[in-house]
Amino acid sequence: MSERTVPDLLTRPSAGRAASMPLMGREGEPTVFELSSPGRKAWSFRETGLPEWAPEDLVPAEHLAGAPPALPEMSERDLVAHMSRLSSRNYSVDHGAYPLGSCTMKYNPKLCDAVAAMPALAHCHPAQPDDQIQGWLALLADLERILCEVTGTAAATLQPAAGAQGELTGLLLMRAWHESRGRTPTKVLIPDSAHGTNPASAAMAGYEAVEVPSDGRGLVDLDALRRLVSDDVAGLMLTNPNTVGLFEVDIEPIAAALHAADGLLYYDGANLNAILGAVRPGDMGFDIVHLNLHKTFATPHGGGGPGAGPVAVSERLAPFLPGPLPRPVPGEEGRYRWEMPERSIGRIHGWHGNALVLARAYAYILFHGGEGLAEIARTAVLNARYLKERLRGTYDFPYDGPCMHEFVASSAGIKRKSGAKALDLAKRLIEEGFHPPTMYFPLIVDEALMVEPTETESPQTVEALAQALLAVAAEAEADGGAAARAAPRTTPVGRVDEAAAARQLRLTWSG
Amino acid sequence: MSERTVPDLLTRPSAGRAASMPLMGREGEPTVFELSSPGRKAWSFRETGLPEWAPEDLVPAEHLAGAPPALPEMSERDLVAHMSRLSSRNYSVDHGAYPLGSCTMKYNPKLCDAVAAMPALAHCHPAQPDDQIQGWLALLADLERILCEVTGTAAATLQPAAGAQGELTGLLLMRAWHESRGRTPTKVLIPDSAHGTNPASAAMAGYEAVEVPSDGRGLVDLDALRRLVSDDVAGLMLTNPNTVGLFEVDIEPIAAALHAADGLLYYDGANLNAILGAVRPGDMGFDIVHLNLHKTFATPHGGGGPGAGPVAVSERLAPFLPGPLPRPVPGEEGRYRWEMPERSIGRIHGWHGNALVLARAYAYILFHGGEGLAEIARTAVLNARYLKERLRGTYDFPYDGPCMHEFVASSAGIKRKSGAKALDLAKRLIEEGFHPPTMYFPLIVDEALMVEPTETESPQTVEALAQALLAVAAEAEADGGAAARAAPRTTPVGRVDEAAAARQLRLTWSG
Amino acid sequence: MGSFVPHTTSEIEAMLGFLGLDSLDDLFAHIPEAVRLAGGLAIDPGRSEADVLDRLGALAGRNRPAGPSSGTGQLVCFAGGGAYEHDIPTAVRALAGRSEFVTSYTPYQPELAQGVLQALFEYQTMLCRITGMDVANASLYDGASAAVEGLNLAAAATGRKLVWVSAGVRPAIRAVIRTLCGPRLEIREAPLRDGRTVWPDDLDQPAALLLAHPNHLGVLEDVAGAGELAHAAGALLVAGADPVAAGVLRPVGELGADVAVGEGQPLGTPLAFGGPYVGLFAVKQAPYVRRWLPGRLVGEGQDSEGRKAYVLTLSTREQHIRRAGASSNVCTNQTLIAVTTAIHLAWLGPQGLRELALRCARGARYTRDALLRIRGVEPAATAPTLYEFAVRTPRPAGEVLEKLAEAGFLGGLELTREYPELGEALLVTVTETRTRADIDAYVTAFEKAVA
Amino acid sequence: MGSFVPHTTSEIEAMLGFLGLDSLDDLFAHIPEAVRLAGGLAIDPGRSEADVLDRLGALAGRNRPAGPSSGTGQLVCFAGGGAYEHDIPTAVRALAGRSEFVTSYTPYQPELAQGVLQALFEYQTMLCRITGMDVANASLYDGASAAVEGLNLAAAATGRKLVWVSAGVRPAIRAVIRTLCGPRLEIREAPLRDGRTVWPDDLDQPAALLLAHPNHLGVLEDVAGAGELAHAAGALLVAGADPVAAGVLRPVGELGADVAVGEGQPLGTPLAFGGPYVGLFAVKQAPYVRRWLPGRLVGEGQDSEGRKAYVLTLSTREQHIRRAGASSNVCTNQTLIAVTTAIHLAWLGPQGLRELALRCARGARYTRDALLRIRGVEPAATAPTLYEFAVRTPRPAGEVLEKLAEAGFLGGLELTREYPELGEALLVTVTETRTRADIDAYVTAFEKAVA
Ligand SMILES: Cc1ncc(COP(=O)(O)O)c(C=O)c1O
Ligand SMILES: Cc1ncc(COP(=O)(O)O)c(C=O)c1O
Repeated sequence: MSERTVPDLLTRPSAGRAASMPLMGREGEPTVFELSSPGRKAWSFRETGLPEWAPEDLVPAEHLAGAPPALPEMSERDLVAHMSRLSSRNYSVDHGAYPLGSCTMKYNPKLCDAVAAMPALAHCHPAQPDDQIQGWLALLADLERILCEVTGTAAATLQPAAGAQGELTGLLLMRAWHESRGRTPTKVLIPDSAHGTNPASAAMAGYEAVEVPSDGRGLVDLDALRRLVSDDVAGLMLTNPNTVGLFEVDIEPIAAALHAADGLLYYDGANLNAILGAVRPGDMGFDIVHLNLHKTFATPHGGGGPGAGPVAVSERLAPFLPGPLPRPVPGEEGRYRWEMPERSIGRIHGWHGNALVLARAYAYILFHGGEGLAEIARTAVLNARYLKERLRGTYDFPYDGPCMHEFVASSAGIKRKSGAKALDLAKRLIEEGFHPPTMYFPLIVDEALMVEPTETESPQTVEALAQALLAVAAEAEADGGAAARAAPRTTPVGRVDEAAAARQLRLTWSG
Repeated sequence: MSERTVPDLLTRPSAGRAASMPLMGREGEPTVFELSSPGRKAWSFRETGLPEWAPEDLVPAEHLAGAPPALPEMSERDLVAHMSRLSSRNYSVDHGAYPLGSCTMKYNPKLCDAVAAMPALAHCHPAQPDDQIQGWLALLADLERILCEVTGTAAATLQPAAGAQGELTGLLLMRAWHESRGRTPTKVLIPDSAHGTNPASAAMAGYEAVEVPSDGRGLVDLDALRRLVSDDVAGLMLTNPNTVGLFEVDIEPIAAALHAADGLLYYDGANLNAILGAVRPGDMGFDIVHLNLHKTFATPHGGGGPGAGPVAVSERLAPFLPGPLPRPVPGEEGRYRWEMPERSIGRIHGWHGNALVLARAYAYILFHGGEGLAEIARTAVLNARYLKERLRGTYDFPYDGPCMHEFVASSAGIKRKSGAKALDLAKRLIEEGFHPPTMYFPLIVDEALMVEPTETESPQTVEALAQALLAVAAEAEADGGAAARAAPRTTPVGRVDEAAAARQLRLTWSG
Repeated sequence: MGSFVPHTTSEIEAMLGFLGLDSLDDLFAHIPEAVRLAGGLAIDPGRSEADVLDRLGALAGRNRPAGPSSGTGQLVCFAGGGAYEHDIPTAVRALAGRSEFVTSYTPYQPELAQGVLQALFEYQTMLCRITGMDVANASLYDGASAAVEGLNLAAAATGRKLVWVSAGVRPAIRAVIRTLCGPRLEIREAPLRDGRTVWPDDLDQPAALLLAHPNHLGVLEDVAGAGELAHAAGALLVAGADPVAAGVLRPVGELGADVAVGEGQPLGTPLAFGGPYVGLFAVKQAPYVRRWLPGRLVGEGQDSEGRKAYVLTLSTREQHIRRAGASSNVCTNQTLIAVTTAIHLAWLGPQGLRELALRCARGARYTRDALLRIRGVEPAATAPTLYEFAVRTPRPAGEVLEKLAEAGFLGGLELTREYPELGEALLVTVTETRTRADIDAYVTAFEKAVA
Repeated sequence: MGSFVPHTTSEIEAMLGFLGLDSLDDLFAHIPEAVRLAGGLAIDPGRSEADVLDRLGALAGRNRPAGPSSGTGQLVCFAGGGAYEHDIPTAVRALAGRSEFVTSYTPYQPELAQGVLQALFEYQTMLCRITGMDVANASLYDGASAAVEGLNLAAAATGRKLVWVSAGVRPAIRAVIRTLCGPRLEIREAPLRDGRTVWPDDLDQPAALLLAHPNHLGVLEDVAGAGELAHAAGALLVAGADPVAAGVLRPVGELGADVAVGEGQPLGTPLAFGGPYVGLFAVKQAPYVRRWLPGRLVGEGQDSEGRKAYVLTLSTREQHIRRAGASSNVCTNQTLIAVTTAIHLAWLGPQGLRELALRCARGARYTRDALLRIRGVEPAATAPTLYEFAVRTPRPAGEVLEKLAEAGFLGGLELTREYPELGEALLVTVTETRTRADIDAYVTAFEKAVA
C-alpha cells in the first residue's frame, strides 16, 4: 500500500480531545473559532409548513447581507464538549468556599433554580395585560412588602438590574426629592472606604462626589463629616456595616447631621447579610436603600451577573419611585395591576427588572422566614468574628472594632517580613483549596484582604480557611515569600500578567 | 488576651475546602462520613397539618428501631460541594471523546434529557389503569414497532433493564420455543470472542455454554461450528459485526447450519451502530435480538447504568414474549391497552422496564428518522475504518478484515519492542487528553485495544486520537516504555493497584 | 432532519480519499448482498429538536400523571405498592444530573472515575447501614432483579434448589422470580394469614426463605422468626427491605436476614412509569462475598504513590472474567440511580430518614382511621402496618378506583385479582407528600365512591 | 422551617467559647440599642422546600404564560416588541446551567476562572461579528441600559450634551433614557414618517443619533443615511441592532454605526417576564475603547510561563479603579446571559442564524399578507419590515387583544397609546416557533375579533 497523506482538513484542533480539562491535563482549550469546520452544524428548526420565500423576496436588496456573520460552525457534540470543558476550568460556590469580601458568596439554593425554571414564570411576556400575569404581580408585590419590612422602609422599586443601577436610581430619587422642594444641591458625600460604584453612580446622577475621610477606627470621621455637610449637599451614601466590616456606631449623630441640613441618607445595602432582622436602615434614619439580591438573598452571581438591585425608600420618597409598580386593585381582594407613581422619576429598566432573579430571592425568603433571616445574620457574623480572631497575631487589623459579617485584614506586616504581597498570599491560598478573599479593597487599607465567610460555610470550613491563611503566612515568613510568589502552580494557568494584557490588547479572536 | 485553643469539633475535615477539585489541587476528597457533623441537617418537609403521633404510637415496640441508621449528617451546601467536587473528579462523554470499544460512547443528546424530564412522563405510576396512561402506551408501542423495523423482526419486549437481562430473556424465549415443540436441548453455542455476558446468561438460563472457536480471520470457524451443531444445541449466540469489529460474512451458511438442526439464532445486538439501516438481524436469519439502547440509541450510560435491553423476535417466537405488551384496542383507533401474550414466559421486570430510558431512545429515533439512522452507521464505520488505517504500521491487526464501527488492535508488537503493555499505553493516552480504549477484550487478541470512535466524533477528533495513539507508541519504543509505565501523572490519582485492592478488601467506610 | 453527525461533505471525501474508497457505500461492500437491506428503513424522516419535543409533549399530554407532588400532577397519589411518589429535593436532582455522572461509562479506568467510584463507595456504606448488613454491591436493576439474585446467591451458597417465597412479596416480583429462576430452581409459595406469612412446618431442605418487610399488604412481618426458621433448616433468609421504612424499623440485618434486597426508587427517583429504579442488594460478610456476590463492587485501595483511591474490585466474580461461571450475568446496572439514592440518603441523614418514615406513617394512620369509619370499608388485615394498608370495599375495587380517578385521585392499587382471598380490596399508600387537606378530600371522595 | 445554616448548637457554643462570648446576641452588643430591631421581622415563618415550591407553583398558576413553544404554553405568542418567544435549544440550556458558570463570581482571579473568561472572550468576538464592530464588552444589563451607555459614551467622546433619539426606539427604552440620561444630557426625539425616522434638518451640534434597526414598528431604517448625517454633524451614530435580524441584514457596523447596542434576549433566554436579559454593546475600535467603553472586558494574555490565558482588562476605565471618573458605574452585569448568548450563537452558526431570521421573516410575511386581507385591517406603515409589523385595526386594539386572548393567543402589542398618530394599531410578531397551522388559527381568530 502506498504512503498516504493525512488530509489537512483533518489536522485542525480537535473538539473531542480533553487535554484542557483539569482532570486530564493542563493544556489550553481552543476557541470555538478554531474548532469550527465549514459546513458543520448543530441547528435544526421546527417544520412550519410555510411557503419558502427566498431571502431576496423577504429583504430589500439594500438591507440584505451578502453572507451571514462569520460565526463558528460546530456540531452540538463539539459545542457541548467545549463548553463543558470550559466549565471545568472555572471555580464556583457549588464546588467550595468562596470567601470574597463584599461579595457574599453563600450557597445558592437549588430550590431557587427550580423556581426560576417554572414554565409559568419563565415564559410570561413582560407586556402581557395585567389579567394574564396576576401570579407575577402578586409575587412582586409581596417581595416589595418583604424588602420594605427587612429595610424598615415604605415602598420599593424592583426594577434595577444590579446594585450599581440601584444606586443610580436612589440618587435620582434623591435629586427628584430635592427638586420637589425647590432645591438643587450638587454634592453627595461618600466615605473614602466606599465601593467604587458609589462615586461612579453619583457622577452618573449628575452629582459631585465628595469624599468623607475615615477616622482611626475605620468609621466615618464625624467631625470631618459635620464640616462637609452644607446646603449644597444632597445626601450621604453610607454602608453600614461599612466596607471594613464595622458597624458605624455613630449612625445616630451622622443621620442627625445630614437631616439637619436637609440632606438625605442613602444606604448602600449591597451586603445586608450582617443586619437581617437585627438592624434596619430605615430605623437608622436612612431614606433610600438598595439591596443586592445576588448577595444577601443568594441568587447566584452567574460569573458576573445577572443580579437585582431593588431600591426601597421611606414614605416621603415613595411618590417618586420608578414605575410601574404592582399595586392592589381597590375593592378586588388579591388582584393587582401596574400603576405609575404620581411623581415617578420614570423607568429604570426596559421592562420590570430581572424578574426571574426576583423570583429566586422571593423563594429564598419564603424558605427562611423572618426568624431564618435573623439566623443568617447571626451566623454570618459568628463565622467572620471567629475567623478574624483565629488570624490575630499573624495578620494585622488596622481597624480592629468588632467585625460584622466580614473583616479586612492587612498583610502589610507579612509583606515587611517576607516580601510576599497580599496578591501572593491570595494566589498561594488557591493551592490550599480555597478561593482567595477580595484583595486591595477597600482602598484605605494597605495590603488589604477582605474576608467574608458567609453563614453557609460550616465551622469546620471556617477553621480550615483560618489554618490555610495562617499556613501561607507562616510559609512566606519562612521562605521569604518564594512559594507564594510562584503560586498558583496547581491551576490550569499560572499567575496571569494583567498589566501586559492591558498594554497589548487582544479583545477578540482573530486567528 | 490569653491563649485560646481551637475546639476539636472544628478541626475535622472541611466540606468547603476544594483541594480535591482537579482545578485546584490533587488531594483526595473526604467521604460524606468524614464530613458529617452530629445534628447538622439538610432536610425539610412539607407542613401537613396531621396529628403528630409519636413513633411508639405508630410502630409496635418489637419493630421500632432504637435509633435511625448511622447516615451522614450534612448541610445541603456541604453535600452540594462534596458531590460537585466528586463530579469534577470524573470523566464523561460530555467532556470529551470516549473511544471505548464495545461501549458506543457517542454524544448523549440534551434533547433526550428534556424528554425524560417531562412531568407527564416522569410522574406516572406504573400501575395506573390503561386509560390514564395512553401516552405512555402509544410511545412504547411505537418504539416496539420501530425497533422491529430496525432489526427485521416481528415483535419485541421492552422490559429488560440492560443487555445482559435481554440476553437472559432471549435465552428463556429460546427455551420456551423448544419446549413448545417438545424439545429440551441443553447447549448454547457461543463464539470464543463473545462478550462475557453471553456465557453467563446462558448459564442463568440453565444452558451449558459451548465455545465456538474463531478462525484465522477472526470470524466463526464454520467447520468447527458445523461439528458442534447437534440435536442438543438450542441455538447460537452471535454478534455481527462481532466483537473484533468484523462482519461475519458467512452468516448465511452459519444460519443454515443452525436452522437445519432446529437451532435458533440469537443476535447480541448490544452494538447495532454499524448496521443501522444497512443490515438487519432478522434478514440474516436471526430469531432473537437484544438491543442496548444505552449504546446505539445514545441513552447515557450513567457511570454504569441505567440502560435498557429490549428483545425483538421473529413471528414464531412472538407468542412467548414477556408481558404485558402495549397493544391496540381493537376498533378503537389510537387507543392501547396492556396485553399478556398467550404463551408468555412471564415477567422480566418488576414493572415495564426502564421506561424513561425507553422514552429517551424514542426521542433519539424520532430526531434521526430512518435515513438519519443509516447515516449514523455509515459515519461510525467511516470513523473506525479511518482510525484503523491511520494506526497501521504501528499497531498490529491480528484479524485484519475490513472493520465496521470498531476494531481491535494489538499492541503486542509494541510490547515486544518496548516492554509497554496495552495497559501502559492506555494510561499514557490519558495524559494526551483521551479516555483509553477498551483493554484486553476480546480475550482472543493479545494485548488487545478495542477502539470505537463512534459517529459523533468529528474527523479532527478521530485524527487527533490517531496521532495520540501513534505518539504514545513511538514514545514507548524510544524510552522503553518508561513514560507509559509511569502514567497517568496528570490525574487526581495515579495508577491504581487493582490487585492489592482485591486482596485487602475495603468495601465500606469504617472511619 | 436532525443529526448529531459532525462530518461535512468535504471531510467525508477527504477520509474516503485517504482510505482509497469512492463512496460510503464501499465501506459495506464486503457484506453479502443477500443480507443487505435494500430501500432503507420504513421509519419516518427525522425531524428537528423542536418537532420532537412537540410530538413527545403531545404524547405525554395523553397521560394523567400522579405527580409531582409540588406542581402539576393531575391526580393526587394514594397509590404505592412498590412505586412511590415522594418529594425529590431539588439539590438531589441537580447533583445527580451533573453530566460527569450522567454521561460517563462504568468506571473501568479508576484514574478518570474517582467521582463515580467514591459516590458508589459511599452508597455501599450507606446501604449497609440502613439494612444492617456488612457488604452491599453497587446496584442491581430493580427490586425484582435483586430478589432473583438473592435467591440465586442462596442456591449457589447452599447447593440447594428449593426456595420459599412469601405471598407477601409483590406479585410482579414473584412473577419475575418464576420467569428468571424457574429454569433452575424450584419455587414454592408461603401464604399469608391476616396479612403475615405462614411458613410451612416442613420446609424441605430449602436454599432460601424470601419475604418482604413491610409486605405487599403493608404489613410488618416477623423477620426474626423467619430467620430462625431459615437458619434451622440450613437456608438463608432473603429479606426485602424498604429503605424508607428503614428510618423507624429495626434493620433486617439485625433480625437475622442473610441477604437484604429491595427497591431504591423511593429515595430520589420519580415514579417514572416504573423505571429506571434501582435494586438494593446487601449481604452479611462471610462467606458470600468473594464468590457469590452479584454485581459491581467498589473497594478502597491505593494508587502508585500510596494515595487513597477507589476502584472496582473482585471482578473475578463477574461475567467478563469468569464468564459462564460468574456469580451473575449482570453488567450494566443502575449506577446513576444508586448515586442518586446515596445523595438523597446524605440529604436526609439519620433524623431526616426517620422523620420521613414517621410522616408517611402518620399520614397512613390518619387515612386508615378515616377510611375505616366509612360504612362498609373494612381492614383486609389487622396486623400492624406502617404507611401502606389494605382495605376491603363494599363495591368492586376497580369501580371505586375509577370513581376516585374522576374525582382527581389515584386512589390505590386493586388487590382483588392477585389476592382473591381478600375479596374486593385496595392497597392504599400515604407518603409525606400528602397533607391533611389532601387526605380529607380523598376520604370524602372515597365515601362517595363506595356509597 | 428551612435553613441552609450548617451550624449545630454545640458548634455555635464552641465558637462562642473561643471568642469568649456568652451568646450570639453578644456579637451585636456594640450596636446602639436605639437602632436595634426589637421583636424580629414581621415576615411569615420559614417553610420547607416542598412548601415553597407549592406556594410558588400556585402563584405561577395564576399566570397565563405565552410559551414555551414546545410544551405547555397557554397562549400562542404573536407578541414581541423587544421580548421574543424563540425555541431555546436543550443543549444551550444545559450548558448555560452548569453550576461552574451559574455560581461563580466575576472572574477576578483569572487562574480559577478561565472558563467564564474564555466564554466571554468568545462572546465578545461573536458579538463583533454579528454587529460588524471591532470591540464588544462583556455585557450590560439590557437593551435599555445599552442604549443609555451608548449615549453616555457619545457624550463623553464628543464633549457634547444633545442627543437625538428616534421615535422608532422602543418607548420603554426611550423612557429609561429620559430617566437615566435626563440629569446630564438634553434629549430630543426624531419622529417617524411611514414607520421610518425623520431626522431634523438642523441637528444642532449633537453628541449622538440613536435609532433601532428594525425599529419598534418592525421597520427597516436607513442606517447608512443616519450615519452620514451623524458624522457630518460631528456626532456618533448609536444603532440598536437586532441579533436575530443580523442573520440576514447588513451589519450596522458596515453601515456607519459607531456604537452598536441591543437586546440579547432572543438568543437563548426565555421571555422571563422581562428579565434577566442582556445588553449588547460594541464599538468601532479607536478612540473609544481605552477611555470610554463601559463595562467589563476580557482580553487574551499570558500566564507566567507564557501560556495563553484570559483576563479582565482595562479595569482602569472602571468604577473600582477610577471611581467618580469611571466610564460607567456598571459592576455586576449579565455575564451568564452573555455566556448563554455565545453558546446559542455557536449552536446556530452562520447558516443557522440566517435560517432563523428567514424563518421569522417568512412567518411574518405569511401572517401580514393574511391579516391585510381581513376587511378593515390596514398596514400602519408601508416601509419594509422583517418579522414584526404594525397593523391598524377597525376596532380598538385593546379589545382585539382581549378577544384574541380568549381564543388562546397573545395577539400582539397595543401601539395606540405610544403612537397615537397610528390610530388603533397593533404590533404583530412572528418567530420561527409559529407554524402555518398556528398562524391560520390566529388569522381566523383575528378576523372574528375585528368583525
Ligand atoms: C458595597 C457594594 N456596593 C455596591 C456594589 C455594586 O453592586 P453591583 O455589582 O450589583 O452593581 C457592590 C458589589 O459589587 C458592593 O459590594
Ligand atoms: C457485545 C455486548 N454484549 C452484551 C453486553 C451487555 O450489555 P449490558 O451491559 O447492558 O448488560 C455488552 C455491553 O457491555 C456488549 O458490549
